[in-house]
Amino acid sequence: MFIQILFGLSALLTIGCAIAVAVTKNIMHSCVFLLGSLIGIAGLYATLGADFVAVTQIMVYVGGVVILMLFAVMLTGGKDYVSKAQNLLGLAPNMGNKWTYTIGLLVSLVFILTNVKLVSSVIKANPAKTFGNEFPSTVNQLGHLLVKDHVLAFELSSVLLLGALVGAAIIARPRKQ
Amino acid sequence: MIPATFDGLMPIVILMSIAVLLFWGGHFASVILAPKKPSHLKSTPYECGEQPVGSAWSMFNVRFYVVGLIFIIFDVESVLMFPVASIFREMNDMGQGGYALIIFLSFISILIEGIAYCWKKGDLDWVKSYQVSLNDNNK
Amino acid sequence: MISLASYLVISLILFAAGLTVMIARKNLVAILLGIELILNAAALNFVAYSRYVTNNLDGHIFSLFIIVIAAAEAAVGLAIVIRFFQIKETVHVDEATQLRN
Amino acid sequence: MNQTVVSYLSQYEFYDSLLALFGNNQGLLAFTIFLIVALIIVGLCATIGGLGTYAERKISADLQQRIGPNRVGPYGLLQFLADGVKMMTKEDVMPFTADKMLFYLAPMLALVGVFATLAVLPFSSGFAMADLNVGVFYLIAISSLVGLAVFLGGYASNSKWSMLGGMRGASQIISYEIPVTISILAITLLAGGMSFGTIVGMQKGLPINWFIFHNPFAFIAFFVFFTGALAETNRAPFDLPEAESELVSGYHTEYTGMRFGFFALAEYIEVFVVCGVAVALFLGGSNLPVDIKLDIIPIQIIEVVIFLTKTLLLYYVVIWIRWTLPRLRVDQLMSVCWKYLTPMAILNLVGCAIWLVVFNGKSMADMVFGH
Repeated sequence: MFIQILFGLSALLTIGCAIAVAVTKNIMHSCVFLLGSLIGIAGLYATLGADFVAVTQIMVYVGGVVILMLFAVMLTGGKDYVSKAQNLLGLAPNMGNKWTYTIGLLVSLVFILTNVKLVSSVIKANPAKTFGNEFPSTVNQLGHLLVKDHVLAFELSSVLLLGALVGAAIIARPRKQ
Repeated sequence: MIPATFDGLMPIVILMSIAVLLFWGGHFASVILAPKKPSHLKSTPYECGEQPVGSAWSMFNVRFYVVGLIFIIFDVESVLMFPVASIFREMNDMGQGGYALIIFLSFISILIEGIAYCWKKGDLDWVKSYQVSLNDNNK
Repeated sequence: MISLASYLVISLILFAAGLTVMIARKNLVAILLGIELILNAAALNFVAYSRYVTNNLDGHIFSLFIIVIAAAEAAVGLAIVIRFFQIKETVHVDEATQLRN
Repeated sequence: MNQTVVSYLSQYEFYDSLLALFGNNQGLLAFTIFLIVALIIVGLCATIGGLGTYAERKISADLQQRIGPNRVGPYGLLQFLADGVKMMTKEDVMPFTADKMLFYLAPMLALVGVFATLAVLPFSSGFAMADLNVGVFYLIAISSLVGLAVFLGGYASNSKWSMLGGMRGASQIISYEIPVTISILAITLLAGGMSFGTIVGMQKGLPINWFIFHNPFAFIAFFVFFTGALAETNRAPFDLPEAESELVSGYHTEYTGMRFGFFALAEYIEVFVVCGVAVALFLGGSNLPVDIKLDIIPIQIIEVVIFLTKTLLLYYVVIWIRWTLPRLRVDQLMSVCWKYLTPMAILNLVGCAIWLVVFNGKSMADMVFGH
């Protein structure tokens, strides 16, 4: 019962905030809504029994990426870069005329129908498994996977992060006179 | 005896809800109890008695971003190290301590390279190397 | 009981929202927000499938590395945005017309 | 596994009769127990936070040879209640230039972030609300909401002081999170798990078994952790985000009334939480000095008392430091973090890993007394 409530809350938070990100005009508010969406996804991970991934999500996104984005918004002026061109609901002129919108609508209809078909076939292929309340620790298994099966990815990710650090520092560093 | 369940998540949700309810409760109490005599002067941002000039949402120095950047890389690396650290003792007991140590140290050594690079390039200094110039933009 | 489909639908909505943000917004930072949403939709799918279909933890590893790469991507992407702003004094995506300066 | 207070209580007989009372609805009973325990813990922590403000003033008065608050209640003990009532009856002023949504949201985020950490705090071996197997990691992750709240509070006010305080606060909090996280990583390595139950369980017995005395690196790691934790909670000598003499009041300059109160409450509870974590990770947590096999509820209460005593002693040290040391400069702050604490923390981590492999998991005490 509790898990359904948690799922409902997280799903509401995720979807509501994701849509809010898309329709908000203020970039700062968008960042905060993104934060809500990411926390909701962490809740969804928790309902899937992925405790470590859920906490990683909070740690990396809430503690890191969102703050970095807020910093970036401040560094690029901190103003609302709102023009009509950014407003989705205002149906800005540079996004196309009525034909493009019609075609877009049709394409998205096809897209949605395909997806519904896909999802329903997935459901048929995997009739809803019922899980008990078992919640095995994923941490130790993840650790063993990281040092055995996926050890190359583990080591290479540190190289990737080193590359990202060096590259981003070179790009962002203020130039000396 | 209850088996290990998702129940561990329940107190987190409860505590978060308590926090939100407490916030709204306190807010509600202050709406009822507090006087409301708004005036324009009262709601100007505080600037030691001067009239505020312009908005505070202005541009900031890039060094804040560089600090955030170094932080996020280290954050992610520590996230990846956590599961390995928590099985380290177990692997050591199984006699694979040397292997785990090599994996762990090679991961950390790359982390150290990152901090050494930033140190050498002066990204860790707050003042010295950061003389922002606008002329550079036109190059 | 919660079914796999509900997670997939949430993931679909997230992906659609991210795509909308990427297409409709002209602010470079907002486009990066959209990318984050899309990456998260993918990661959610991985974890959902690993729970309901494969029953092992490889999906968790995948989403772990997706999170790692998303963080690295955000760091580099935002650095590029900031540099772009220093040069052009704007973060409007249509101003990015040149590869150099 | 996730041990909770419910699964702890379920080993007693009265749990079954309670369960019958709730019509055999496990979930409802668990919810009720969690709600009651959560309210007790929140009440306790709010009182400790409130008394923290009182203690802060009283101790600073002692250190400066003044008397301090002594009007409300005996020895002025009820000062914090008077402060709370005062805050509630103060007018709520919001700058007209402010970002209204974020202005409301920021104190709430701080409160949510701090309260959520209380869920895993190990008050005793049985009475921790939830002993998640990602315990410490969860605690670090969720407490980063506070840094975000500081930044958003500073941003939303749209006042120059607030903005400067918020930027400084956010960059300080995220910077000092690195040495703290790496120090915790060293302890995770030694304990072989992230859950507080595992970590505290490894430190049973006399103080010589505490992780702070496990090896020389862990000893240094404690000080790295404590310094970083002071900075993360914006305590002096790292209270730059709210430095009165330069930034008026930092990120909460524009906050009045109840919302300011919530920021202050969150801050004081966070100091308590951080002290509690330091106690649990390094100073033996709630363990009794003697090994008692008996597992009854009075023992648990003694454990809670031990935990609270250690934590409050550390809390005293925090206040003592605040009124003893002068404030740092921003550049000093950053160089302390990145040039001293972080390399030291990494060194400690490497040292602990090598120690674990070379001495096969033995602590110094094991080697001296030869277990």
